[in-house]
Amino acid sequence: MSKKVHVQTTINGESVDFLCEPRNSLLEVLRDDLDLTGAKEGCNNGNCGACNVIMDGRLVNSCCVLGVEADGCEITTIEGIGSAANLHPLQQKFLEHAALQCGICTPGFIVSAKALLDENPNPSEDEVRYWLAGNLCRCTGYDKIVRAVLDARNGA
Amino acid sequence: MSQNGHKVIGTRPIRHDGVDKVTGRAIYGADIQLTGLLHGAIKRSPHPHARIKNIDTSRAEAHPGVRAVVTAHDLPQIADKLADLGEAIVNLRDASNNVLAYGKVLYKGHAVAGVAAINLHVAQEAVELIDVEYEVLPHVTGVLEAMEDGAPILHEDMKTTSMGEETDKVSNVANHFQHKMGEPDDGFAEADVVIEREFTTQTVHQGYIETHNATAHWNEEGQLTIWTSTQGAFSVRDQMAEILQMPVSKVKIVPLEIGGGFGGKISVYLDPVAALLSRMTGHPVKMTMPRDEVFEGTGPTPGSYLKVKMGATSDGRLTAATAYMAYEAGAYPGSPVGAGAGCIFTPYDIPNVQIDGYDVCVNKPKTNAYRAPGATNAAYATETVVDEISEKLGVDPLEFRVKNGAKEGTRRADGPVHPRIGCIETTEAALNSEHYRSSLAKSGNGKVRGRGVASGYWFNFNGGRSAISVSINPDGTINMLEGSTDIGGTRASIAMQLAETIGLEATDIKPYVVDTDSIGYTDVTGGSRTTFGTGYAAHATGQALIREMKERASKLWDVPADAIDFEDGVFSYRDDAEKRGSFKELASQAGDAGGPVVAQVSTNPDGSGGGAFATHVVDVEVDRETGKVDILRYTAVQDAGTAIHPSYVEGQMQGGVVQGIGWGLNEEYIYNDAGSMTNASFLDYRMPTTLDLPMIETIIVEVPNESHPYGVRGVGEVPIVPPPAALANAIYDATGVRLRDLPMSPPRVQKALAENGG
Amino acid sequence: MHAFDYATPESVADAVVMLSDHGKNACVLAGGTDLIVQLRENRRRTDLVVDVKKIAELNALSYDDATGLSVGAAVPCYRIYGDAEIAAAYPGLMDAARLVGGTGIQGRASLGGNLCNASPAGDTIPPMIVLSGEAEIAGPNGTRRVAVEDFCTAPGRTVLEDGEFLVSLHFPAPAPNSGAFYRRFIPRNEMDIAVVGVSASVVLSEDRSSFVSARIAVGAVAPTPLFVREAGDALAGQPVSDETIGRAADLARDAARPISDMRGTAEYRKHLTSVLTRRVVEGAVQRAKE
Amino acid sequence: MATIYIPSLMRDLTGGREIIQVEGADMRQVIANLEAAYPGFKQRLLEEGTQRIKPNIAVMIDGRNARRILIDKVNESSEIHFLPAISGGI
Repeated sequence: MSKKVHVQTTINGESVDFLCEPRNSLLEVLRDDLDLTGAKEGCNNGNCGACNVIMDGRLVNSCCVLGVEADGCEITTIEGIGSAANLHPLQQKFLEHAALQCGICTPGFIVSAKALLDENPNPSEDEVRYWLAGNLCRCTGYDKIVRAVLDARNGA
Repeated sequence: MSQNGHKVIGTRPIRHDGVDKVTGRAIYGADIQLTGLLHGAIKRSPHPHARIKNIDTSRAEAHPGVRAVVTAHDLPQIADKLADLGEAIVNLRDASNNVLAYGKVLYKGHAVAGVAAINLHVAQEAVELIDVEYEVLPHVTGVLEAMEDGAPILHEDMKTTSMGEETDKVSNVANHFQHKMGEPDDGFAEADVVIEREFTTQTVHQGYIETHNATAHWNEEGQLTIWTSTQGAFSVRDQMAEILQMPVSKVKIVPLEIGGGFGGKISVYLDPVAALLSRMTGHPVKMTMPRDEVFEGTGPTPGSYLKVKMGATSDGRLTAATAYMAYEAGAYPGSPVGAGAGCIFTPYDIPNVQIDGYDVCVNKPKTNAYRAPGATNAAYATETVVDEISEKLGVDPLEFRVKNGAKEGTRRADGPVHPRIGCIETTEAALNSEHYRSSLAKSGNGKVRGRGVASGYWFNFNGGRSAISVSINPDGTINMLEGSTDIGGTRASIAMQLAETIGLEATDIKPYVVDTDSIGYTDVTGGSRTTFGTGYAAHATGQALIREMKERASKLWDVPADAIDFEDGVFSYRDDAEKRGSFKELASQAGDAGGPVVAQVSTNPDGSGGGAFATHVVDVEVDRETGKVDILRYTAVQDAGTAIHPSYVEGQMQGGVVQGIGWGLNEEYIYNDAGSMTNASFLDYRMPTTLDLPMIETIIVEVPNESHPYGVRGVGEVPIVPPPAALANAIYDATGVRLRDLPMSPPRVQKALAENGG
Repeated sequence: MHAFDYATPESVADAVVMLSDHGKNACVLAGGTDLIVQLRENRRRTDLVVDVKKIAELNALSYDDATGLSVGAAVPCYRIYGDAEIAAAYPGLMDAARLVGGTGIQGRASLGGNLCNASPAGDTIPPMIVLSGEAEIAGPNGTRRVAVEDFCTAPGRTVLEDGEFLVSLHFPAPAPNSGAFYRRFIPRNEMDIAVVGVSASVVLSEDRSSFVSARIAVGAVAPTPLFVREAGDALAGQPVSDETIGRAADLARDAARPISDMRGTAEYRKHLTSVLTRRVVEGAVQRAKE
Repeated sequence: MATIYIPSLMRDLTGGREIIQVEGADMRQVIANLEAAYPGFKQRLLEEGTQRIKPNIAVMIDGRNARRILIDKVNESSEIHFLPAISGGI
């Protein structure tokens, strides 16, 4: 084990400090040290998007980021996007469109879709499909997910 | 109010667990945190077939931070014994040896040891320090090669069995069975067109996004608790009790949310290892499986070889069919060839049929169920041959299917007779669909387009055991405890059936999936049984509650219980219009007349009431130069009996279609000469992405199931069955070349086109 | 993943010192989308990860139509295609930058990282070659420049010596009547490694009827991304026609020396090289005419 | 009398006969009577020394899965099939 490093970040608007080994990914830190288990591990190599978070305004796979790299960064996870009492329009549309089955990929999809709508509030179906191609879902066949994102465009 | 006079059934309420899942709060297996938690990792075999000569764990044990190391020698030795666990038959010795290899490793990725350490990285470091000495043996990974004389033998004591009879020849063929009806030779003699073709399919994985996980705590009193993601908590409990040779009463399984299963999360892999490591350390131990180990160390569905022959008269009647089906079981016996054989000709009414099935061991992971196990391989063969026959006869392929379609009273090749089914209705709905009636525009970019159709059948396993326990709150809402883990929205579909029965809203029911100590035995969420079987229990629970509420009303109103009616959600006394009240109104007083209102119900319906049928239509565009196939439009038609929550029925259909598309076009385990899978990642095991698909159109046909109070038919599995064949038929329509090997990946398609001048 | 230390130098000089001190036991982290996965899967091992993202030069991105484009080695793909002016001037490079991994990967992955990873199939390398890119390298002996086509030496290996690292990439301004294009073939439509990737840049005559010059590069058909000089040279001075483009495609195919692996057989890759080269040159010509 | 469809691979016990009529009010009696008429079925169908069907064989009565413990009732018009049990679940 190497020495742990002190990291200062802002996560979901709150200032958060943590200690981690350099080899710990941001995903590990979020899940194991900060109890933010909404980001999921599906592949641990950037190919499924289940762990996606927004880091300094950019969508990233948190499994492909070291925890130490988050120093000084602002991070938004699924826990920072809406709450049960105040759902984000994307979350509401995912529910209305039944855009989830098992739900394991859902946080990653919602985080990714939010990053899309932040950048492009009115994407076409092709743009939605292109942007979300790095998020794998094995249950839905994507149909209802794409519809939910399209339906969230104006409200988001 | 939906169609058919239902108030809740057929509507689309927001699922009860939805908010937790869109906000990231839902707790899946790997999300659990416990005090003093240790982390585990598995040492796996680099060889597909080898004798284990020695395992030296001393370096790993000495590694700082390591708390325990376990091998097969720490597992009880179990006799060769078949057990009926849930809905599947398992040889307990094989199940144990698959968890940790004993004596021999039988596939690359076979687990040989486990480690518990203070964190995952240390556990992984320790895995590298376990020294295993192997004597490498010749291996075999192909089903036909494994059946040849002189093939490397996986199990030196295994002889082929056949309907209870054991032959005396040692072989990789674990089982041969046969279904025979009529005289196929006579049938072929009557036929004017006879087509016989060979097909191959490759090993494919369920590809659930959540990897396997198990967290075990074996406390000092000998009580074992496991938190895990599983399709069947009780099945896990049974497997743990058998593999660890401990009483069922000492095992509690807590099913957390499950991130997909599709048949692949029934067997235990990590759970017994985590349990042993916990017993050795006194701490809870968490294990999660990396994605590459999910591919190489769990149970995919098999590659197969099929030869199918079918004959029809010139007026378009099928007269005979035969099938030779050899399926890879993987390392231990038990492929889904039996299920495949039960499905292969079942959408058709054919008087003369013979089916021979072979279950064959090969040096690959032990195969497992995957959505309509065995049926997709089978339909790829049959539906391609049917397409060829239709073409030869010059008839529309869907009209041919309608004319020869199975219906109530048709005898299946494996013997039983169909009850009321929706085979012909489904095919007719496809025939009349806007998609099928539309014409396919030509491509403007030099590529070629085609349309294909195919049908499929899945029996839907028997209803199975389900238990439900409810308590009524004073506000009339109901807490509903159930044992069926919810993979795709079954909390909602079960709660809706209870709500319908007692005249409440779906939101009045609060469903909870609970642990094995808190509810009666419930079979796995699988086999398309949950909305049918546990829904059946929900209906029975509603009936029990109505009876109990009538008793309470009789006390409150001082009238005889049998003079109280329940209609449209209202209890009323026949002889006095004043004495009436809704379920909710009565609930607020019912507790005063006999304590809290509760009900516990368990059911085990003795059949599924006939299977599910699907017919699919697909338009493709083929790039002749590269062999790439793109999907332009897809319509799936299916009989759902009664759609409880139509959005989730559509979702099952769309999800099954897309898994079938992946299987048809790109997914496969690619093995090298060393018997090693070369594409064990989501990058190289190419499951479809958003960009590979159009919207998937759905048409739900409702031919009510006479064996269910609301007419429900299981819907989850059959939609994966037709896609590969529908795609093959569409590729043929586009190019004039028939593909008979899966996957129909670009290199295969390009080669076939180049060789056939298509 | 084995343990390592982590450092964030803020100047090129500091980074050179750290890397020189550790030699082969240090590695450079920019976007990290390859490196972190390789470390996790034990395909690489290191004692020190040097994160170069805090060095100003590695984050610089500039373009003007006289001197061309400079891209710091750690600039992520999204910043490159997110700049409208750069995207318009180098569409061939954008073709590749937009398809490295998923959107999440593009939030981190850089051209510099793609080049230093030296995969034969690295998507951005063929377009960097045909755009006459140069790599600026810093090391104990100062800085040096190497043409992108000479940068990779074997799968996973580059010209970088111990203590050296990539600072930036430089591309000349596009010539008038020029166009560039990149296409890869993959079985899916996204999220894949190229079975074959081909890039071409062309300069057309004033009347756009003939080629003044052309450069063609092919990925995933040799141990390194392959600059097929002769295929481009064969177009120079020739009319724009199916025949001349077909000849260039034949030359590219003949130059390809692919292996058979699980992504495709050698035969299929050679076939695809020809098909894609034709399509890519046609695409580049189309862009040159726009 | 219930009608038993003999699987092709068990017809060695019935001299090739495909369909057998057997008396019995439940499966236990049916199998006892079948054994009496055509010895060998018990050994092929039942776990040694028990009244349970072997786990790798399934009994269907009128298209419905019968219980392994042979308690299912059988009537005059019942059709009984012995099938290979479907595995692949575990």
